[in-house]
Amino acid sequence: MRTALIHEPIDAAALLQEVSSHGSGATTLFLGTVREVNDGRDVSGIDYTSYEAMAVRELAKIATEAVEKFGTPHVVVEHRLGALGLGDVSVAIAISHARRGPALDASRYVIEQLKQRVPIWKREHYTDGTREWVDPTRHGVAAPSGGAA
Amino acid sequence: MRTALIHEPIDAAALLQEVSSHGSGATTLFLGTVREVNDGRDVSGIDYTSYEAMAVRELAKIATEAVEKFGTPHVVVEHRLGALGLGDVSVAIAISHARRGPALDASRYVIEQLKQRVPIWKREHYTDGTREWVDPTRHGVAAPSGGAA
Amino acid sequence: MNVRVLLFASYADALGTDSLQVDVPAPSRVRDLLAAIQERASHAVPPAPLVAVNSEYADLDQVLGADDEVAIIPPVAGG
Amino acid sequence: MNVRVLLFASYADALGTDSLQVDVPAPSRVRDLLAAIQERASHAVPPAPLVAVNSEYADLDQVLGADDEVAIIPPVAGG
Repeated sequence: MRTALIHEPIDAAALLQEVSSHGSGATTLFLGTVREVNDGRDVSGIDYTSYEAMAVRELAKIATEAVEKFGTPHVVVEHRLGALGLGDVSVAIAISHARRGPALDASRYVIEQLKQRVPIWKREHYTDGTREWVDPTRHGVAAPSGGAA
Repeated sequence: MRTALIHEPIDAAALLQEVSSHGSGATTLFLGTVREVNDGRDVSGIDYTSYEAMAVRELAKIATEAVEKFGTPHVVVEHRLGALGLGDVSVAIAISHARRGPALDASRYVIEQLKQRVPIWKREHYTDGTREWVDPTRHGVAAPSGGAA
Repeated sequence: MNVRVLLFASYADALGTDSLQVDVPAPSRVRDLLAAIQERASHAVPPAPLVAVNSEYADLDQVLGADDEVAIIPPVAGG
Repeated sequence: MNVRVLLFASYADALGTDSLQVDVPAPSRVRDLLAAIQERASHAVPPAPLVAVNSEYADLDQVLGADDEVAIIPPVAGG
Protein backbone atom coordinates (compact mmCIF):
# COMPACT_ATOMS: atom_id res chain seq x y z
CA MET A 1 0.00 0.00 0.00
CA ARG A 2 1.26 3.47 -0.85
CA THR A 3 -0.38 6.87 -1.11
CA ALA A 4 1.14 10.18 -2.16
CA LEU A 5 0.44 13.74 -3.14
CA ILE A 6 2.73 14.63 -6.01
CA HIS A 7 3.56 17.74 -7.97
CA GLU A 8 4.77 15.96 -11.13
CA PRO A 9 2.79 14.12 -13.80
CA ILE A 10 1.38 10.76 -12.68
CA ASP A 11 2.96 7.69 -14.33
CA ALA A 12 0.01 5.30 -14.62
CA ALA A 13 2.10 2.48 -16.12
CA ALA A 14 4.44 2.62 -13.13
CA LEU A 15 1.49 2.29 -10.74
CA LEU A 16 0.25 -0.78 -12.61
CA GLN A 17 3.70 -2.26 -12.30
CA GLU A 18 3.79 -1.41 -8.60
CA VAL A 19 0.61 -3.35 -7.76
CA SER A 20 1.35 -6.32 -10.00
CA SER A 21 1.68 -9.63 -8.19
CA HIS A 22 1.63 -13.29 -9.17
CA GLY A 23 -1.11 -13.73 -6.60
CA SER A 24 -3.40 -11.31 -8.44
CA GLY A 25 -5.96 -12.29 -11.06
CA ALA A 26 -7.40 -8.80 -11.54
CA THR A 27 -5.92 -5.32 -11.64
CA THR A 28 -7.93 -2.10 -11.80
CA LEU A 29 -6.73 1.37 -12.59
CA PHE A 30 -8.87 4.47 -12.11
CA LEU A 31 -7.71 7.77 -13.57
CA GLY A 32 -9.34 11.14 -12.99
CA THR A 33 -8.57 13.58 -15.80
CA VAL A 34 -9.22 17.25 -16.49
CA ARG A 35 -12.12 17.50 -18.88
CA GLU A 36 -12.87 20.36 -21.25
CA VAL A 37 -16.45 21.10 -20.21
CA ASN A 38 -17.90 21.37 -16.71
CA ASP A 39 -21.44 22.59 -16.03
CA GLY A 40 -21.58 23.83 -19.59
CA ARG A 41 -18.50 26.04 -19.27
CA ASP A 42 -15.37 25.58 -21.38
CA VAL A 43 -12.48 24.66 -19.10
CA SER A 44 -8.88 25.42 -20.07
CA GLY A 45 -7.18 24.01 -16.97
CA ILE A 46 -7.46 23.36 -13.23
CA ASP A 47 -5.28 24.39 -10.28
CA TYR A 48 -5.31 21.77 -7.53
CA THR A 49 -4.45 22.92 -4.02
CA SER A 50 -4.54 21.05 -0.75
CA TYR A 51 -4.15 21.13 3.00
CA GLU A 52 -1.26 18.78 2.45
CA ALA A 53 -0.51 17.72 6.02
CA MET A 54 -4.09 16.56 6.43
CA ALA A 55 -4.64 15.27 2.88
CA VAL A 56 -1.64 12.96 3.19
CA ARG A 57 -3.10 11.45 6.36
CA GLU A 58 -6.64 11.18 5.02
CA LEU A 59 -5.46 9.50 1.79
CA ALA A 60 -3.43 6.98 3.80
CA LYS A 61 -6.45 6.27 6.02
CA ILE A 62 -8.65 5.59 2.99
CA ALA A 63 -6.09 3.23 1.48
CA THR A 64 -5.72 1.43 4.81
CA GLU A 65 -9.50 1.04 4.99
CA ALA A 66 -9.49 -0.43 1.47
CA VAL A 67 -6.70 -2.84 2.38
CA GLU A 68 -8.64 -4.06 5.43
CA LYS A 69 -12.08 -4.06 3.81
CA PHE A 70 -11.13 -5.82 0.59
CA GLY A 71 -8.21 -7.94 1.76
CA THR A 72 -5.44 -6.93 -0.60
CA PRO A 73 -2.24 -5.02 0.23
CA HIS A 74 -1.88 -3.96 -3.42
CA VAL A 75 -3.42 -0.49 -3.23
CA VAL A 76 -1.54 2.54 -4.61
CA VAL A 77 -3.05 6.04 -4.83
CA GLU A 78 -1.45 9.19 -6.18
CA HIS A 79 -3.10 12.61 -6.36
CA ARG A 80 -1.43 15.39 -8.27
CA LEU A 81 -1.40 19.03 -7.14
CA GLY A 82 -0.60 22.22 -9.05
CA ALA A 83 -1.60 23.52 -12.47
CA LEU A 84 -3.06 20.83 -14.73
CA GLY A 85 -4.07 21.12 -18.37
CA LEU A 86 -6.82 19.40 -20.34
CA GLY A 87 -6.46 15.64 -20.30
CA ASP A 88 -3.91 15.65 -17.49
CA VAL A 89 -4.33 12.94 -14.87
CA SER A 90 -5.25 14.37 -11.45
CA VAL A 91 -5.65 11.12 -9.53
CA ALA A 92 -4.67 7.50 -10.11
CA ILE A 93 -5.83 4.49 -8.11
CA ALA A 94 -4.20 1.14 -8.90
CA ILE A 95 -5.37 -2.01 -7.15
CA SER A 96 -4.75 -5.68 -7.69
CA HIS A 97 -6.52 -8.60 -6.03
CA ALA A 98 -6.82 -12.34 -6.47
CA ARG A 99 -10.39 -11.83 -7.74
CA ARG A 100 -12.10 -9.21 -9.85
CA GLY A 101 -15.05 -8.43 -7.59
CA PRO A 102 -13.04 -6.99 -4.70
CA ALA A 103 -10.60 -5.26 -7.09
CA LEU A 104 -13.50 -3.41 -8.73
CA ASP A 105 -15.21 -2.66 -5.40
CA ALA A 106 -12.00 -1.37 -3.84
CA SER A 107 -11.35 0.99 -6.75
CA ARG A 108 -14.80 2.52 -6.38
CA TYR A 109 -14.46 2.73 -2.60
CA VAL A 110 -11.21 4.67 -2.79
CA ILE A 111 -12.38 7.25 -5.36
CA GLU A 112 -15.72 7.83 -3.58
CA GLN A 113 -14.07 8.27 -0.18
CA LEU A 114 -11.34 10.47 -1.65
CA LYS A 115 -13.94 12.79 -3.16
CA GLN A 116 -15.76 13.10 0.15
CA ARG A 117 -12.92 13.35 2.63
CA VAL A 118 -9.56 14.43 1.27
CA PRO A 119 -8.97 18.18 1.64
CA ILE A 120 -8.11 19.04 -1.95
CA TRP A 121 -9.68 21.92 -3.85
CA LYS A 122 -9.69 22.87 -7.47
CA ARG A 123 -9.98 26.19 -9.19
CA GLU A 124 -11.15 25.86 -12.77
CA HIS A 125 -9.86 28.23 -15.44
CA TYR A 126 -12.29 28.90 -18.25
CA THR A 127 -11.55 29.82 -21.84
CA ASP A 128 -13.24 33.21 -21.27
CA GLY A 129 -10.45 34.11 -18.83
CA THR A 130 -12.49 33.71 -15.64
CA ARG A 131 -11.74 31.19 -12.90
CA GLU A 132 -13.72 29.72 -10.05
CA TRP A 133 -13.38 27.38 -7.08
CA VAL A 134 -15.35 24.19 -7.67
CA ASP A 135 -17.98 23.49 -5.02
CA PRO A 136 -19.54 20.03 -5.48
CA THR A 137 -22.09 20.76 -2.72
CA ARG A 138 -23.77 23.43 -4.83
CA HIS A 139 -25.16 20.76 -7.18
CA GLY A 140 -27.95 18.25 -6.76
CA VAL A 141 -27.03 14.60 -6.38
CA ALA A 142 -28.02 13.80 -9.95
CA ALA A 143 -25.89 16.50 -11.57
CA PRO A 144 -22.33 15.87 -12.72
CA SER A 145 -19.96 17.60 -10.34
CA GLY A 146 -16.30 18.44 -10.41
CA GLY A 147 -14.08 19.16 -13.36
CA ALA A 148 -12.35 15.80 -13.22
CA ALA A 149 -14.00 12.42 -12.77
CA MET B 1 -15.12 1.46 -29.67
CA ARG B 2 -12.80 -1.38 -30.61
CA THR B 3 -12.58 -5.03 -29.65
CA ALA B 4 -10.02 -7.62 -30.63
CA LEU B 5 -8.66 -11.08 -29.98
CA ILE B 6 -4.90 -10.90 -30.14
CA HIS B 7 -2.05 -13.36 -30.02
CA GLU B 8 0.62 -10.93 -28.81
CA PRO B 9 1.10 -9.33 -25.38
CA ILE B 10 -1.50 -6.68 -24.51
CA ASP B 11 -0.16 -3.10 -24.32
CA ALA B 12 -2.24 -1.57 -21.50
CA ALA B 13 -0.66 1.88 -21.84
CA ALA B 14 -1.64 1.98 -25.52
CA LEU B 15 -5.25 1.16 -24.62
CA LEU B 16 -5.33 3.99 -22.08
CA GLN B 17 -4.05 6.31 -24.77
CA GLU B 18 -6.66 5.03 -27.21
CA VAL B 19 -9.63 5.89 -24.97
CA SER B 20 -8.26 9.23 -23.79
CA SER B 21 -10.40 12.22 -24.69
CA HIS B 22 -10.67 15.82 -23.56
CA GLY B 23 -14.34 15.15 -22.90
CA SER B 24 -13.52 12.47 -20.34
CA GLY B 25 -13.17 13.05 -16.62
CA ALA B 26 -12.66 9.41 -15.66
CA THR B 27 -10.79 6.50 -17.21
CA THR B 28 -10.92 2.91 -16.00
CA LEU B 29 -8.67 0.03 -16.93
CA PHE B 30 -9.40 -3.55 -15.98
CA LEU B 31 -6.72 -6.19 -16.46
CA GLY B 32 -7.16 -9.92 -16.00
CA THR B 33 -3.87 -11.64 -15.21
CA VAL B 34 -2.70 -15.22 -14.80
CA ARG B 35 -2.39 -15.93 -11.11
CA GLU B 36 -0.18 -18.51 -9.48
CA VAL B 37 -2.78 -20.33 -7.40
CA ASN B 38 -6.27 -21.44 -8.43
CA ASP B 39 -8.46 -23.65 -6.23
CA GLY B 40 -5.40 -24.40 -4.12
CA ARG B 41 -3.34 -25.72 -7.04
CA ASP B 42 -0.06 -24.14 -8.15
CA VAL B 43 -0.47 -22.80 -11.66
CA SER B 44 2.51 -22.42 -14.00
CA GLY B 45 0.65 -21.04 -17.01
CA ILE B 46 -2.60 -21.02 -18.98
CA ASP B 47 -3.41 -21.80 -22.62
CA TYR B 48 -6.28 -19.68 -23.91
CA THR B 49 -8.23 -21.02 -26.87
CA SER B 50 -11.34 -19.70 -28.55
CA TYR B 51 -14.03 -20.19 -31.14
CA GLU B 52 -12.61 -17.10 -32.74
CA ALA B 53 -15.27 -16.35 -35.36
CA MET B 54 -17.93 -16.27 -32.65
CA ALA B 55 -15.81 -14.73 -29.87
CA VAL B 56 -15.00 -11.76 -32.10
CA ARG B 57 -18.69 -11.14 -32.68
CA GLU B 58 -19.71 -11.67 -29.06
CA LEU B 59 -16.98 -9.31 -27.78
CA ALA B 60 -18.09 -6.64 -30.23
CA LYS B 61 -21.71 -7.09 -29.13
CA ILE B 62 -20.78 -6.62 -25.47
CA ALA B 63 -18.80 -3.47 -26.24
CA THR B 64 -21.69 -2.12 -28.31
CA GLU B 65 -24.06 -2.79 -25.42
CA ALA B 66 -21.70 -0.91 -23.09
CA VAL B 67 -21.50 2.03 -25.49
CA GLU B 68 -25.30 2.23 -25.64
CA LYS B 69 -25.99 1.51 -21.99
CA PHE B 70 -23.40 3.89 -20.52
CA GLY B 71 -23.27 6.53 -23.22
CA THR B 72 -19.60 6.66 -24.10
CA PRO B 73 -17.94 5.59 -27.37
CA HIS B 74 -14.57 5.19 -25.59
CA VAL B 75 -14.62 1.44 -24.98
CA VAL B 76 -11.68 -0.75 -26.00
CA VAL B 77 -11.39 -4.45 -25.18
CA GLU B 78 -8.59 -6.84 -26.05
CA HIS B 79 -8.44 -10.52 -25.10
CA ARG B 80 -5.25 -12.46 -25.62
CA LEU B 81 -5.13 -16.07 -26.82
CA GLY B 82 -2.32 -18.60 -26.74
CA ALA B 83 0.14 -19.67 -24.05
CA LEU B 84 0.36 -17.19 -21.16
CA GLY B 85 2.70 -17.27 -18.20
CA LEU B 86 2.26 -16.09 -14.60
CA GLY B 87 1.39 -12.41 -14.41
CA ASP B 88 0.64 -12.13 -18.12
CA VAL B 89 -2.39 -10.01 -19.02
CA SER B 90 -5.18 -12.09 -20.57
CA VAL B 91 -7.79 -9.36 -20.98
CA ALA B 92 -7.77 -5.57 -20.90
CA ILE B 93 -10.83 -3.30 -20.79
CA ALA B 94 -10.20 0.45 -21.14
CA ILE B 95 -13.09 2.89 -20.85
CA SER B 96 -13.33 6.64 -20.50
CA HIS B 97 -16.41 8.70 -19.72
CA ALA B 98 -17.25 12.25 -18.71
CA ARG B 99 -18.12 10.95 -15.23
CA ARG B 100 -16.70 8.29 -12.95
CA GLY B 101 -19.93 6.42 -12.13
CA PRO B 102 -20.67 5.21 -15.66
CA ALA B 103 -16.96 4.55 -16.34
CA LEU B 104 -16.79 2.22 -13.33
CA ASP B 105 -20.14 0.59 -14.12
CA ALA B 106 -19.20 0.02 -17.76
CA SER B 107 -15.93 -1.66 -16.81
CA ARG B 108 -17.74 -4.10 -14.55
CA TYR B 109 -20.43 -4.72 -17.15
CA VAL B 110 -17.93 -5.66 -19.83
CA ILE B 111 -15.89 -8.09 -17.70
CA GLU B 112 -18.99 -9.79 -16.25
CA GLN B 113 -20.60 -10.23 -19.68
CA LEU B 114 -17.32 -11.36 -21.21
CA LYS B 115 -16.97 -14.07 -18.57
CA GLN B 116 -20.50 -15.31 -19.21
CA ARG B 117 -20.75 -15.13 -22.97
CA VAL B 118 -17.53 -15.04 -24.93
CA PRO B 119 -16.47 -18.50 -26.13
CA ILE B 120 -12.95 -18.60 -24.75
CA TRP B 121 -11.56 -21.49 -22.76
CA LYS B 122 -8.49 -21.93 -20.68
CA ARG B 123 -6.39 -24.93 -19.84
CA GLU B 124 -4.35 -24.44 -16.71
CA HIS B 125 -0.91 -25.99 -16.43
CA TYR B 126 0.12 -26.90 -12.91
CA THR B 127 3.58 -27.07 -11.40
CA ASP B 128 3.13 -30.84 -10.90
CA GLY B 129 3.04 -31.26 -14.68
CA THR B 130 -0.72 -31.88 -14.99
CA ARG B 131 -3.11 -29.65 -16.90
CA GLU B 132 -6.86 -29.19 -16.89
CA TRP B 133 -9.64 -27.25 -18.65
CA VAL B 134 -11.14 -24.68 -16.30
CA ASP B 135 -14.89 -25.11 -15.76
CA PRO B 136 -16.33 -22.17 -13.78
CA THR B 137 -19.74 -23.92 -13.59
CA ARG B 138 -18.31 -26.62 -11.33
CA HIS B 139 -18.00 -24.11 -8.49
CA GLY B 140 -20.57 -22.55 -6.21
CA VAL B 141 -21.39 -18.89 -6.73
CA ALA B 142 -19.43 -17.88 -3.66
CA ALA B 143 -16.23 -19.66 -4.64
CA PRO B 144 -13.47 -17.97 -6.62
CA SER B 145 -13.47 -19.33 -10.14
CA GLY B 146 -11.11 -19.13 -13.05
CA GLY B 147 -7.36 -18.81 -13.07
CA ALA B 148 -7.40 -15.17 -14.07
CA ALA B 149 -9.59 -12.42 -12.61
CA MET C 1 -28.86 -33.90 -44.16
CA ASN C 2 -25.27 -33.59 -43.02
CA VAL C 3 -24.55 -30.92 -40.39
CA ARG C 4 -21.07 -29.75 -39.52
CA VAL C 5 -20.47 -29.62 -35.76
CA LEU C 6 -17.55 -27.81 -34.13
CA LEU C 7 -16.11 -28.99 -30.83
CA PHE C 8 -13.85 -27.07 -28.48
CA ALA C 9 -11.69 -27.43 -25.40
CA SER C 10 -12.79 -30.30 -23.12
CA TYR C 11 -15.41 -31.52 -25.61
CA ALA C 12 -12.86 -31.70 -28.42
CA ASP C 13 -10.51 -33.62 -26.12
CA ALA C 14 -13.28 -36.00 -25.02
CA LEU C 15 -14.30 -36.80 -28.58
CA GLY C 16 -10.75 -36.76 -29.94
CA THR C 17 -11.65 -34.31 -32.71
CA ASP C 18 -12.55 -30.67 -33.19
CA SER C 19 -15.33 -31.29 -35.71
CA LEU C 20 -17.93 -33.89 -36.66
CA GLN C 21 -20.26 -34.43 -39.59
CA VAL C 22 -23.59 -35.57 -38.15
CA ASP C 23 -26.39 -36.99 -40.25
CA VAL C 24 -29.86 -35.89 -39.12
CA PRO C 25 -33.24 -35.87 -40.89
CA ALA C 26 -34.28 -32.59 -42.56
CA PRO C 27 -35.83 -30.66 -40.91
CA SER C 28 -34.16 -31.14 -37.52
CA ARG C 29 -33.87 -28.94 -34.48
CA VAL C 30 -30.82 -28.31 -32.32
CA ARG C 31 -32.17 -30.80 -29.75
CA ASP C 32 -32.35 -33.53 -32.39
CA LEU C 33 -28.74 -32.94 -33.37
CA LEU C 34 -27.70 -33.07 -29.71
CA ALA C 35 -29.53 -36.38 -29.29
CA ALA C 36 -27.65 -37.77 -32.28
CA ILE C 37 -24.34 -36.63 -30.79
CA GLN C 38 -25.30 -38.19 -27.44
CA GLU C 39 -25.79 -41.52 -29.23
CA ARG C 40 -22.33 -41.33 -30.74
CA ALA C 41 -20.54 -40.03 -27.69
CA SER C 42 -22.55 -40.36 -24.53
CA HIS C 43 -20.94 -38.77 -21.46
CA ALA C 44 -18.43 -36.78 -23.52
CA VAL C 45 -20.92 -33.95 -24.02
CA PRO C 46 -23.71 -33.10 -21.55
CA PRO C 47 -27.34 -33.54 -22.74
CA ALA C 48 -28.05 -29.76 -22.92
CA PRO C 49 -24.84 -27.82 -23.55
CA LEU C 50 -24.66 -24.26 -24.84
CA VAL C 51 -24.98 -24.30 -28.61
CA ALA C 52 -24.23 -21.72 -31.27
CA VAL C 53 -25.51 -21.81 -34.82
CA ASN C 54 -23.46 -19.78 -37.30
CA SER C 55 -21.60 -18.04 -34.45
CA GLU C 56 -24.75 -16.99 -32.53
CA TYR C 57 -26.09 -18.59 -29.38
CA ALA C 58 -29.14 -20.67 -30.28
CA ASP C 59 -31.87 -22.39 -28.30
CA LEU C 60 -32.75 -26.05 -28.44
CA ASP C 61 -35.75 -25.49 -30.68
CA GLN C 62 -33.92 -23.68 -33.46
CA VAL C 63 -34.43 -25.40 -36.80
CA LEU C 64 -31.24 -26.35 -38.61
CA GLY C 65 -30.41 -26.13 -42.30
CA ALA C 66 -27.83 -28.23 -44.11
CA ASP C 67 -25.38 -25.34 -44.44
CA ASP C 68 -25.50 -24.37 -40.78
CA GLU C 69 -22.36 -24.59 -38.71
CA VAL C 70 -23.22 -25.74 -35.21
CA ALA C 71 -20.82 -25.27 -32.31
CA ILE C 72 -21.11 -27.09 -29.01
CA ILE C 73 -19.85 -24.62 -26.42
CA PRO C 74 -18.21 -25.91 -23.22
CA PRO C 75 -18.54 -23.69 -20.13
CA VAL C 76 -16.75 -20.51 -21.12
CA ALA C 77 -13.79 -19.35 -19.07
CA GLY C 78 -12.44 -16.19 -20.65
CA GLY C 79 -10.94 -13.25 -18.84
CA MET D 1 -6.07 32.03 24.36
CA ASN D 2 -4.86 32.55 20.82
CA VAL D 3 -5.77 29.80 18.33
CA ARG D 4 -4.16 29.49 14.91
CA VAL D 5 -6.74 29.01 12.14
CA LEU D 6 -5.87 27.84 8.61
CA LEU D 7 -7.97 28.91 5.64
CA PHE D 8 -8.00 27.38 2.17
CA ALA D 9 -9.30 27.88 -1.33
CA SER D 10 -12.48 30.02 -1.47
CA TYR D 11 -12.33 30.79 2.27
CA ALA D 12 -8.76 32.07 2.02
CA ASP D 13 -9.78 34.21 -0.98
CA ALA D 14 -12.83 35.57 0.85
CA LEU D 15 -10.85 36.55 3.93
CA GLY D 16 -7.79 37.65 1.97
CA THR D 17 -5.45 35.47 4.02
CA ASP D 18 -4.59 31.81 4.52
CA SER D 19 -4.34 32.00 8.30
CA LEU D 20 -5.78 33.88 11.29
CA GLN D 21 -4.93 34.17 14.94
CA VAL D 22 -8.24 34.17 16.83
CA ASP D 23 -8.57 35.07 20.49
CA VAL D 24 -11.11 32.92 22.37
CA PRO D 25 -11.58 32.24 26.09
CA ALA D 26 -9.98 29.07 27.48
CA PRO D 27 -11.62 26.58 27.41
CA SER D 28 -13.47 26.99 24.12
CA ARG D 29 -15.08 24.54 21.75
CA VAL D 30 -14.87 24.46 17.97
CA ARG D 31 -18.31 26.10 17.80
CA ASP D 32 -17.09 29.05 19.93
CA LEU D 33 -14.15 29.58 17.59
CA LEU D 34 -16.46 29.49 14.56
CA ALA D 35 -18.72 32.11 16.21
CA ALA D 36 -15.70 34.36 16.75
CA ILE D 37 -14.71 33.97 13.09
CA GLN D 38 -18.28 34.75 12.02
CA GLU D 39 -18.08 38.03 13.98
CA ARG D 40 -14.91 39.01 12.17
CA ALA D 41 -15.90 37.85 8.72
CA SER D 42 -19.60 37.18 8.39
CA HIS D 43 -20.66 35.64 5.07
CA ALA D 44 -17.09 34.72 4.08
CA VAL D 45 -17.32 31.39 5.95
CA PRO D 46 -20.57 29.48 6.49
CA PRO D 47 -21.78 29.07 10.11
CA ALA D 48 -21.02 25.32 10.27
CA PRO D 49 -18.22 24.42 7.87
CA LEU D 50 -16.14 21.25 8.04
CA VAL D 51 -13.37 21.73 10.59
CA ALA D 52 -10.18 19.84 11.27
CA VAL D 53 -8.15 20.09 14.46
CA ASN D 54 -4.52 19.06 14.09
CA SER D 55 -5.22 17.47 10.68
CA GLU D 56 -8.18 15.36 11.82
CA TYR D 57 -11.85 16.09 11.17
CA ALA D 58 -13.41 17.38 14.39
CA ASP D 59 -16.98 17.99 15.54
CA LEU D 60 -18.36 21.28 16.82
CA ASP D 61 -18.13 20.24 20.47
CA GLN D 62 -14.45 19.38 20.46
CA VAL D 63 -12.59 21.35 23.14
CA LEU D 64 -9.63 23.37 21.87
CA GLY D 65 -6.22 23.92 23.44
CA ALA D 66 -3.95 26.88 22.79
CA ASP D 67 -1.51 24.82 20.70
CA ASP D 68 -4.18 23.34 18.44
CA GLU D 69 -4.10 24.11 14.74
CA VAL D 70 -7.64 24.50 13.43
CA ALA D 71 -8.42 24.29 9.72
CA ILE D 72 -11.66 25.49 8.17
CA ILE D 73 -12.32 23.13 5.28
CA PRO D 74 -14.25 24.36 2.22
CA PRO D 75 -16.26 21.74 0.31
CA VAL D 76 -13.61 19.31 -0.92
CA ALA D 77 -13.23 18.73 -4.66
CA GLY D 78 -10.38 16.28 -5.17
CA GLY D 79 -10.17 13.64 -7.88
